[in-house]
Amino acid sequence: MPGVEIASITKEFAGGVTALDALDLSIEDGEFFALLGPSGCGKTTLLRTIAGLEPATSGSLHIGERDVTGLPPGERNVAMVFQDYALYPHMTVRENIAYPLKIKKVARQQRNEEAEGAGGSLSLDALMDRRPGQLSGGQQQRVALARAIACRPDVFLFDEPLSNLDARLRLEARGFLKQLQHDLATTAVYVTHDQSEALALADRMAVMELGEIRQVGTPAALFHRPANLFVAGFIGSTPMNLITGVVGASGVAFAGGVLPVAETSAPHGADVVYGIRPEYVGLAGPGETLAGSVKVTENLGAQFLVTVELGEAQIRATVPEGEEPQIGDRVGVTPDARRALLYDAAEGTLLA
Amino acid sequence: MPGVEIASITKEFAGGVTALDALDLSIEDGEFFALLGPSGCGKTTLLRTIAGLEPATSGSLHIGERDVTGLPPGERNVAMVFQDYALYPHMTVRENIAYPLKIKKVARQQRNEEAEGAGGSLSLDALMDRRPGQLSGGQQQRVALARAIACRPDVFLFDEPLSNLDARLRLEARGFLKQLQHDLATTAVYVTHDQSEALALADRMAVMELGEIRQVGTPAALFHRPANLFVAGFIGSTPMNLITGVVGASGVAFAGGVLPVAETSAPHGADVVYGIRPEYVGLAGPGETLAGSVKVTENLGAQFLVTVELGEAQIRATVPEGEEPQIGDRVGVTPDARRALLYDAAEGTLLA
Amino acid sequence: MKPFVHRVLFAAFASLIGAFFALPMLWLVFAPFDESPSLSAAVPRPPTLSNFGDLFDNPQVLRSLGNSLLLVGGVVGLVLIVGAPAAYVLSRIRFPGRNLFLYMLLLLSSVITGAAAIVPLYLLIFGLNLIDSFSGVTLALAGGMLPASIFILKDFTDSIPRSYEESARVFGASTFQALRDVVFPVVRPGLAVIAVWTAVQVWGNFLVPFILLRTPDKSPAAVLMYSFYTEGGQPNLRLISAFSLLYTVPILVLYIFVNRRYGFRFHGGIKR
Amino acid sequence: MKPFVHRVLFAAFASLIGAFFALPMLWLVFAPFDESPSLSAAVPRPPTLSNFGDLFDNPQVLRSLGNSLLLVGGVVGLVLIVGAPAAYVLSRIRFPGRNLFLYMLLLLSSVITGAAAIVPLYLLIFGLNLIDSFSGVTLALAGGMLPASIFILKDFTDSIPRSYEESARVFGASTFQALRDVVFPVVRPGLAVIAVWTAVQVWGNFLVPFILLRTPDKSPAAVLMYSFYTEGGQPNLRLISAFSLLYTVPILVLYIFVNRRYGFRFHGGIKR
Repeated sequence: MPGVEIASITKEFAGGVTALDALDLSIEDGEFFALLGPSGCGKTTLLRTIAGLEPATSGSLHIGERDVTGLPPGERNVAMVFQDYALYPHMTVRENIAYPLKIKKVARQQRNEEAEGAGGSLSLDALMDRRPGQLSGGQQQRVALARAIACRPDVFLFDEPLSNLDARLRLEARGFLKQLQHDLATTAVYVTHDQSEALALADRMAVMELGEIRQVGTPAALFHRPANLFVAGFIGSTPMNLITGVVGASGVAFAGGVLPVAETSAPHGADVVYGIRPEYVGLAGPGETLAGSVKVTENLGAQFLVTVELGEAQIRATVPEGEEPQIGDRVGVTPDARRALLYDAAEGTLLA
Repeated sequence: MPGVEIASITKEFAGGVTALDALDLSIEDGEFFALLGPSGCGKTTLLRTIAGLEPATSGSLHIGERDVTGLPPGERNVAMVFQDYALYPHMTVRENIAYPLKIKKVARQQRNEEAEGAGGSLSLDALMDRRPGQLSGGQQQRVALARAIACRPDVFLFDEPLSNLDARLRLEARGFLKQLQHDLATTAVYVTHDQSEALALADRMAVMELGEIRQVGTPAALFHRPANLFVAGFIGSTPMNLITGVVGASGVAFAGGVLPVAETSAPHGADVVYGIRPEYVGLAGPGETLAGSVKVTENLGAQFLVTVELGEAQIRATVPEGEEPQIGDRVGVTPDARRALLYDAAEGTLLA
Repeated sequence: MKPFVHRVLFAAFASLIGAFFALPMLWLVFAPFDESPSLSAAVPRPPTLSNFGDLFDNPQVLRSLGNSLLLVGGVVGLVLIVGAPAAYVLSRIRFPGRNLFLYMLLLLSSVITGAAAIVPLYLLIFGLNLIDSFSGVTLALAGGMLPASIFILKDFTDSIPRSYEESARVFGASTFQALRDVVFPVVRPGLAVIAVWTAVQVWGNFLVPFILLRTPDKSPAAVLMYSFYTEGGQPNLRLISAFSLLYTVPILVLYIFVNRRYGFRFHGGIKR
Repeated sequence: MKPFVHRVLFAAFASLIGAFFALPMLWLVFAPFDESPSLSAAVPRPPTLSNFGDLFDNPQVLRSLGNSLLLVGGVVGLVLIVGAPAAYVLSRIRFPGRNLFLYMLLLLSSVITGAAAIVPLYLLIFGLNLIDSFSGVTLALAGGMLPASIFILKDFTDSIPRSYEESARVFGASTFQALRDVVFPVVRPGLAVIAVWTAVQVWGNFLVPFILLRTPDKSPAAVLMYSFYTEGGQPNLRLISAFSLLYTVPILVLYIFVNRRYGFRFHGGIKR
């Protein structure tokens, strides 16, 4: 299975908007790669450029050994699953799945067999004669997947394929999709604005902002060591605590006290942003050096998210159920110094 | 602050659709009460019935001591925040916030002062002369809140007010909303389809399905002891494991082994559904009685969600980061017997 | 709003519509079968077909209906052939001032088909040497109908997600294949609506054929109707009522046929 | 689609529109100022105003323009006063067969304003004793314009979320207050569009006033235009061209005024 090699791809739209700014990205064979970012960051444009739906203004694109930069979409041997699934309402499920094969001039009988096969592998057997309008959202999504699989592409391109499903189905479809890609071992590029989807699905991922890639790496790497404040704020199901302070001898000093740091190369007196995820902040008795009163507690299920006021700053901590304090309680706050990250206050970049 | 007392409210729409079926519900003074359910469950109809926008077919409704069953919406002294905020595009922020006071014939100067006050408390000072179209989604939401606050209502009614915000903003607005309601100490009824929102915000909540209330209680109660399979499946950020089996001497027997149970009144040989949340399932070495191979692992941030195949069933477990197995690994599964729930397989109700 | 207020408003509205339409329509149904129709609508006793017998004694009657059909066919064909691609392009390409352009088109069209531009139009057709020809009338009518048709068809095309064509292209379909296999089948009900609408407008248009045609034998039914009206000063209500009914039937047939065939379903994409 | 194909299609479309509209429009701009206008559009050398001088010697010219303005005012007023509440009710109340009802209305309207129902219409106006009166013409034209106007206004009202009125009601506003404070300001651009569209249609309508009016002094401009055309067999191109231009100006002025005042902004709700 070939990977995808993107070399200094730039995309400017008419009117001078730069959607992609000299991007370099290398997606490996059989990898499940997620492109994550807020709306307007260029992630969908990048996916469409890989598909050939948007011609790149400059740069080159290889799929495996082939240079596909100038090829039309149909000759790139990719399959795309669109956000709205793009199922044709006037065709049955079977016709929808077989349509790519019809384009490739596969004989009717063979393409119907292949459609049955692809549909069967996604448990669509009973629905083959229905029309898309008669299917539920989850079924439509599986038809779109079956149609992509029937193409036997070199690369799957997914454009937020779960965003039209409701919350419960989305979780199930997520696990299903991950298993499917693992079994097929086909390279996949997956666009999403939902960080939890990217973390859960991807082997590696890129976080984009304003047409640029801000960080590339494994989900664990991006979760634990976001390279800048943008990535830090974007990843994590509860927002990372970001507190502005000054590096001192015992840690980072701010209006509410001193935050512990394991070791740092940041010079004393430097203005930094101290970042720590709520998952790595503990609560203790009010005797701790850092202590404040509880403002809000939010039930997360098996955990609680507790917001504590420290001077003018707020810090959030997740605590196991049963250990949550009451609103107004005075509690101590114990950030895990080894998990703390320091960012340059001016540049927003991670200090090593 | 008065509560809301709903007594056998029924709502039938023209055409015979029963949206609410003889509901009883009692919402207490100053409580933050969430109505949770999938779309079409009647939760929004119930909220609109409380507001007076839908006349009830039968039943009675009290706000505090007042019987408001037959009153028009304007005389119920409630304020509603709509999903689309319902800000008037041709009025400035100030005019929008002051509009309810204008209706109540408050003098111009006084209503402008009150609008400034309500806007100021939500940090809208700099935006008072803008029009809604010039505001971001989060700002629009705060304008809608300010307008509701300026009414000084007996009850706040919220109709999915966070659903038009993006994921990051939604988390911030959630904490903000909870703190605001706590500070104002006004009774609030909050409709949502997002279980994490309901858990995080509510003092108590009701889960609805098909016009009926399936369970009422605190978020913790609903999370730990869902009264039926519908509530069990709906609540929790990762789906509860639900495995069909038969009650035996040592636990619940199914195709893949025996699942441990603490103690149960369910008779031996009964068909049950064994429910346990992934948060309460541990992984261990393959020597355990229950063991299987890992199918999927999903990164949740500081935890991993691991799907293990046990015979024909699958069971999901959340494990701390760093302890996650590889796909294909053989692992032992250790459900926490004290957290296991048994449901009648036919009725879907919790067995005590 | 209280439902009561709603109900009163609705009743008032319904009566108003009734007043405007019911009376003429009733007359149209009853008078043709009346031996001596009057100006009021009354059930004829006994009903008779003799009015139609007298009507068909005039050879121009059937010929004019044939002429009308010919014009309708030509204009509908031209509008669909030119309008559909134009609407598609307008829907898929964004260019500065596109909306202004569309609204200008729409307003222009009412000017063209109204009397405002009838002189320039006459001059144009005269310059093309198409006076007293069906081609000239067809061109003029199609030109007048096209802007609004393009506008409505563009709206239809807008409701087809671009992802339909894009997915077809990723699968390797050519532009033509994507249009034929995916866009056309979905936009077909829209084309049917435009066809019926254009047909009705052309069928009822009096001014353009009246100005551009000279030979009475080429007159469409709308023009003949007018000649019945003025002929001899006093209108012959027997002939007029019978011809009015005859004149209405093809439109009804077309409407019912298209509605049954295409159902006027306005599904753009898949409803969710 | 390749951008190249798009571009070719677009160029073809643009030329087509050009062919249909540019020539008559150019003639309309040049010929009135030409001492001896011909059938082709040519820049007059030197330009002259003498055609207009001759035109104003005919007292009917200004009177007919005044009559047209009177009719436009009446019809636009009636359409807005009746159409806006009707559209609102249709938008907010769902009843079985509502869509069928709307499409029937739309098709009926083209029948009414076309020649099809002109005889029944004449009879109706005759029965109301309104022949040769502006009221009769106004009623007939308004009846013809209303269905399409209601249809378009309903579409506008549909784009106003119900939550606007509902929130006003929860705040204690009466039905009237909610309509005045919230619905009307938002739907105003839609009313402006309908006003311009109705005005253009009425301004250009020839058939209805021609049939329903008797006194030449009551003729609107569209009817007078037609009399210029047939008067004396050979059209007087000098008068016709000057009158055509004069006849076009009010429509342009109205369009520009409304566009500047209301901007034809089609914001229904708040864009997100």
